[in-house]
Amino acid sequence: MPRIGVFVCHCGTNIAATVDCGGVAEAARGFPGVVHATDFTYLCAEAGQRKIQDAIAEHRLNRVVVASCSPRMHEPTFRKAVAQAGLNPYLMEMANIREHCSWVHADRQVATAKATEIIRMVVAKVARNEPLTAKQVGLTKKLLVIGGGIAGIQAALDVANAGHQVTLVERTPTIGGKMAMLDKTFPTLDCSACILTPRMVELSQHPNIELRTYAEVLSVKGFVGNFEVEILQKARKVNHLTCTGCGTCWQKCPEKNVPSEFDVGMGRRTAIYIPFPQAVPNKPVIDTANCRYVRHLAAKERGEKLMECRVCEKLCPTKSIDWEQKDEIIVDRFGAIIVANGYDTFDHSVYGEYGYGKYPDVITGLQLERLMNASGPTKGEVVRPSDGKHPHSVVFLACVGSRDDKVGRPYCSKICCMYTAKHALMLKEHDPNIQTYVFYIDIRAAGRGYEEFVRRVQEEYGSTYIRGRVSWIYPQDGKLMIKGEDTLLGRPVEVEADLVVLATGITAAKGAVDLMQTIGISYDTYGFINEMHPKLRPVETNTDGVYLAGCASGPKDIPDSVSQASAAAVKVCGLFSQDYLTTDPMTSVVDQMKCVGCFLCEEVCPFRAVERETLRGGKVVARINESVCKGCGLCVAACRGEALNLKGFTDQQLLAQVTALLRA
Amino acid sequence: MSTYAYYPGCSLHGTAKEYDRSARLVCQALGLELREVEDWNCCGASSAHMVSRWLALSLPARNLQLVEKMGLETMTVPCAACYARLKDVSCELKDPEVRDKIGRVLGGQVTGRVTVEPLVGTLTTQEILDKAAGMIKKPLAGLKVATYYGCLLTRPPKVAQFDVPENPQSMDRLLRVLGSEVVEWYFKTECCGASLPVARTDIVLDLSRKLLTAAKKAGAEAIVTACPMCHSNLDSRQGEIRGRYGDDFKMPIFFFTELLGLALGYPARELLIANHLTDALSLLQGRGLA
Amino acid sequence: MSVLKFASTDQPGRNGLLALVKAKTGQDVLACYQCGKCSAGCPLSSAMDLAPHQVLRAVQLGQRDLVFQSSAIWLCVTCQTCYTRCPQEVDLPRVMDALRSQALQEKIRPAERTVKVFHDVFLGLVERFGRLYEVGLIGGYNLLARQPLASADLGLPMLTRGKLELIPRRVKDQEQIKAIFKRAAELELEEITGQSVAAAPPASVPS
Amino acid sequence: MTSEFEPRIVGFLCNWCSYAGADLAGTSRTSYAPNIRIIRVPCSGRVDPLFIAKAFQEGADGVMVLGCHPGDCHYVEGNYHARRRFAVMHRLLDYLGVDKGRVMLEWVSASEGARFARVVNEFTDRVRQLGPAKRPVHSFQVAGNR
Repeated sequence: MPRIGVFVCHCGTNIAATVDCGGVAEAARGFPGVVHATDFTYLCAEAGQRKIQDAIAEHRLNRVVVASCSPRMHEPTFRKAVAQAGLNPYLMEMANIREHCSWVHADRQVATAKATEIIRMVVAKVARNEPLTAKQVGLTKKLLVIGGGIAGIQAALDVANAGHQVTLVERTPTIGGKMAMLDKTFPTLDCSACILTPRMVELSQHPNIELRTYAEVLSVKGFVGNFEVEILQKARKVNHLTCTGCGTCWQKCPEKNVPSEFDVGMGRRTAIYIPFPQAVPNKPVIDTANCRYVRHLAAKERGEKLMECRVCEKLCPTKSIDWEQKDEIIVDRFGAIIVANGYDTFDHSVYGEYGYGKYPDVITGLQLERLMNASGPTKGEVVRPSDGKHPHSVVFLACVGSRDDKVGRPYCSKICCMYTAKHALMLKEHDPNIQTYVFYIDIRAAGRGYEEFVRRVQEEYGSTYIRGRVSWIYPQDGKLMIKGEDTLLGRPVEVEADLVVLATGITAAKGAVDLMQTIGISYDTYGFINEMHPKLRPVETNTDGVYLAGCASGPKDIPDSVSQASAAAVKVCGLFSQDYLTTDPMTSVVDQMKCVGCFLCEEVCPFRAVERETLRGGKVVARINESVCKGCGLCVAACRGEALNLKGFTDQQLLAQVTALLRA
Repeated sequence: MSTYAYYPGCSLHGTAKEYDRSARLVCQALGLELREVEDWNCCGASSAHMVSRWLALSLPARNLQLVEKMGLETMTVPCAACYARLKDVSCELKDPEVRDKIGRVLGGQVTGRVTVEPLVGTLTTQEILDKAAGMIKKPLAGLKVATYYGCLLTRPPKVAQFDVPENPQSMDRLLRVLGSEVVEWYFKTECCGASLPVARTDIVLDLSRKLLTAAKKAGAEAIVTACPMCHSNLDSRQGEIRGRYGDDFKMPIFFFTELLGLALGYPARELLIANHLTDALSLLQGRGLA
Repeated sequence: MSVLKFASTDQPGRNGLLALVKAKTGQDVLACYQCGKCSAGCPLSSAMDLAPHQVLRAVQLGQRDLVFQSSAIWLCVTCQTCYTRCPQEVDLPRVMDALRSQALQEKIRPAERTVKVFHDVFLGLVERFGRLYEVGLIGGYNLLARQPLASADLGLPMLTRGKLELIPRRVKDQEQIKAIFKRAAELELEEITGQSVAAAPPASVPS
Repeated sequence: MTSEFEPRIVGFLCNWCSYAGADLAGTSRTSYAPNIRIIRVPCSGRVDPLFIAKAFQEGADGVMVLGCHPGDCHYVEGNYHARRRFAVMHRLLDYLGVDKGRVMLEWVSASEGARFARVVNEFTDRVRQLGPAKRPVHSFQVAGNR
């Protein structure tokens, strides 16, 4: 006979403000099987847990219902609490009367009635709960890091230094990400390359790290501890085992006019190339879309003639050019995944009022970084893309593609205020005669030394900050006219500019949504990963064993990205510190007496957990491999003979909930 | 032959007669039948919405009702201001509550099924452009023009649903087909002051002067419009601008239909181009176009 | 300049002005976060006493006098530049319309008298004839605005070029036009009195 | 008119997306119609059509099944099975004499608290308009229902 105890939590006033908790407990005493019911201010507190434990002993409870918050919040807490009192932890169920009731209904009478019904349903369920035992599975102590920007690099190094194997997959030919493109970093003005490249080299030489650039994740199967991942290694057409990175090929390649992705279109590169001098690996790839020989081969197939080339092949001292190299798919097993796929900047060509991206002297902040960089396309000389002249007046527009609902980006990109201030300062250091104007809406400089930095830019570096969003940019007499408003004065402002720099906001990286779907983690409407909990579990995703770092979950600056990377690394190390993983015992079971051997269950099971077993007498029936079963219950719903059931969510438990609700 | 309900609007019966005349002529030539909305009334234009939303919706709605009675599906509107009001109402009529209320004011229901389009849209479809290209008798001989769309043809984009809001191209395409050179300038949709000239002439002179200056700087010999209000502000105020600022632009302002008419071979006199307050004939005569 | 004073029991912006604008336009003015892009692109803002974003700010704070007595609401020509570019998609021209019509209802003296006179004459003619009669517009305006010679130098060349019709054209169904004016005014009133707005007793829509 | 009819609605919500979406509606304090009673299931694919039939037999006025968006299922493809089963479900409803409008299958992700509230409100309104449900014309036995 079930002896059920019901505990109703006030959650301070979170529940008690709209639910009469005492009244609810009173009502619960009348529910079938309930022998004890009471209410308490905070059940999750130590005193609350003790109250439950004491009651288990005192009233000889063999089932417990905790009516409080969402089980997604505190199920582990209360399972542990009842276990300490000697009860099987799976004989405890939670009734969610906070998220699903007190927080969404203002009327006290309505909320109290609803809370009572919710508890009645859960009481009916718990009466049918069975003791369950968690199972243990082994794990592969190897980490997959997706993305080779600063976040991915940091996470990979931290986990590798802890002694675990790491594979880092990067889509482009080099690691370094966006940080490698920056000239300097705010507010300390460290040279970005100087602090980043040593880490890149360390990573490439680390004995525990396998680096796969020019590669992408194709598919992810399995679960925490045992992910099976397919990685596409794109053909580089260069044998990286023999190549020494001497540079002859890319210096001599005659195709020199390919817009450089690394220079954001400000510079050119060759068809066989490394993205920038300190690239890691420092070995080239052939961009087949632009390689003359590859194009020659394609033309030949069409029956057309095109010049052959093959200069790189002829000049390579180590004969490393490999035209036969094909894309390759590698399958590997990992115990955990860190997603650090980074970000892209907002495409400002949607703004007609700023010229649809067609004015050459309207550039983005990232493009300016490349112009200011000594190893950039202009060797660090800041010149106008239109005529190569030095600008005298430079106007910055903040919030382009940020805080703009119309273009679908209502959020703040967080870093633009700071990088714009940095640009204004650096321009002045490049050329003291340059005048800078910054049109902003609000200055968001919450970070150590950030506010001071922005003040310095205005006070010491003479940048003119104008509070107001620019409405219109139009070219006139070889210059750009900026129409804004000084909202503090309430007066329209027109500024004549030689160069306009747009602080384009942060968007999810290209292909982010596809990647999230491939991995099976949830993301928001903008393509950023949803954290498991925004406050308390900020580097975990809603899929066990998959973690996140950097801008994958939204705009972040470098310090935040690096902190997150290390945090994710700690989570991985914690996971890898175990030799076995305890997993939910909520798996399917087969009643082999009832099984008719139709194997519909086998057809629907996404995890191939259904196995066949021949009974004595030759009858073939289904058996569930519990270490593979993930407990979705698809097989149970598919089974026609009622031979299958799902532990923890049995037909009996679920139907009892329906009946308890509607028969009352 | 496609048949359109044609809503000329008050200006085309007054200060912008040449727009009306040229519109009718070119439509006829291009095989578009225009049937003037029977007993049409003023759309309320720039004034009704200033004082009453329901008046602003109901005045144009009456015209839509009339078109429904004529059994036509599409109405073409030469005046940009009238277009804005009529199109606004046709969007608002999608809301049943608004539709009922307008019906109450009109004393009879209006369904809002009539499609409203600007004449400049009607005359710049690819089909019409191809047709016009084959009918050109007098190419515009490299006449350098700045196209000026004004505020209301493309804005707000959600309502107007015409062309690209910040850099519309319809007239540009047409004029290139006609053989003129379309200069690059950036004031295509900047406001000329609209209905303010009577009450605040000073503001309109200032705004119009900016437009004329920019067009001249861009190398335009003439400005082409699709709005009688824009035309009036730019064409008739050049004298006052000279008086106040000393700039003597002598910039002819055309309706796009006038240039289309010229290219199709209609004489300037028949198109009433002599009606302009700023001399346009001399420029045309210089090019052998009039 | 007066000081905006908020007593401890006040709820700035909750005195009905926001609700009124919302009811008349469907626009949530609180969505405006004062970036100023509207004012930056406004062709008239330099002539206005309150820049467009300041008009919205005043509505947010429920500053009725500031709004209704401003020249801004009369100088706005609803060119739609602001609305087209607004990041929060606030339909400012429609808000301006609502503020103007409310100012009229409350019989507040318009800061731009001549603009108001122009619209009065315009609508008076439309009510009378069903269409606009431009000679009547200029004549009527000059009379009421006490500017007998305004635009006179344009009148003659316009006449000689046949740009002005001396005799007004009328809509045949005069009754319907008159009825539209009457019923629109009634509906306008109905909507406002339906609102619990602390306002002067509404007058009829002037025409 | 007497007091308005308040429908009784049973909601089967998948643990990973929709239940979390309902939680998010709570943490965001997005209020919605109080009629729904939520039963947590691991996956929308766990929902046996007979659960729905049972709910109507016991007197429910409407049943919602909410799962992850197609492609986002925590169990890879559970929601596709739910969708397929749902199509078949309509025949069963006809047989039982239950209006199809009383059953809804929708996708609500963990980040869609506002959407959850909207979907629940819309469904509640819909069922309210349909009025109280009649008991199914056929009765039947459901697994494990003693």
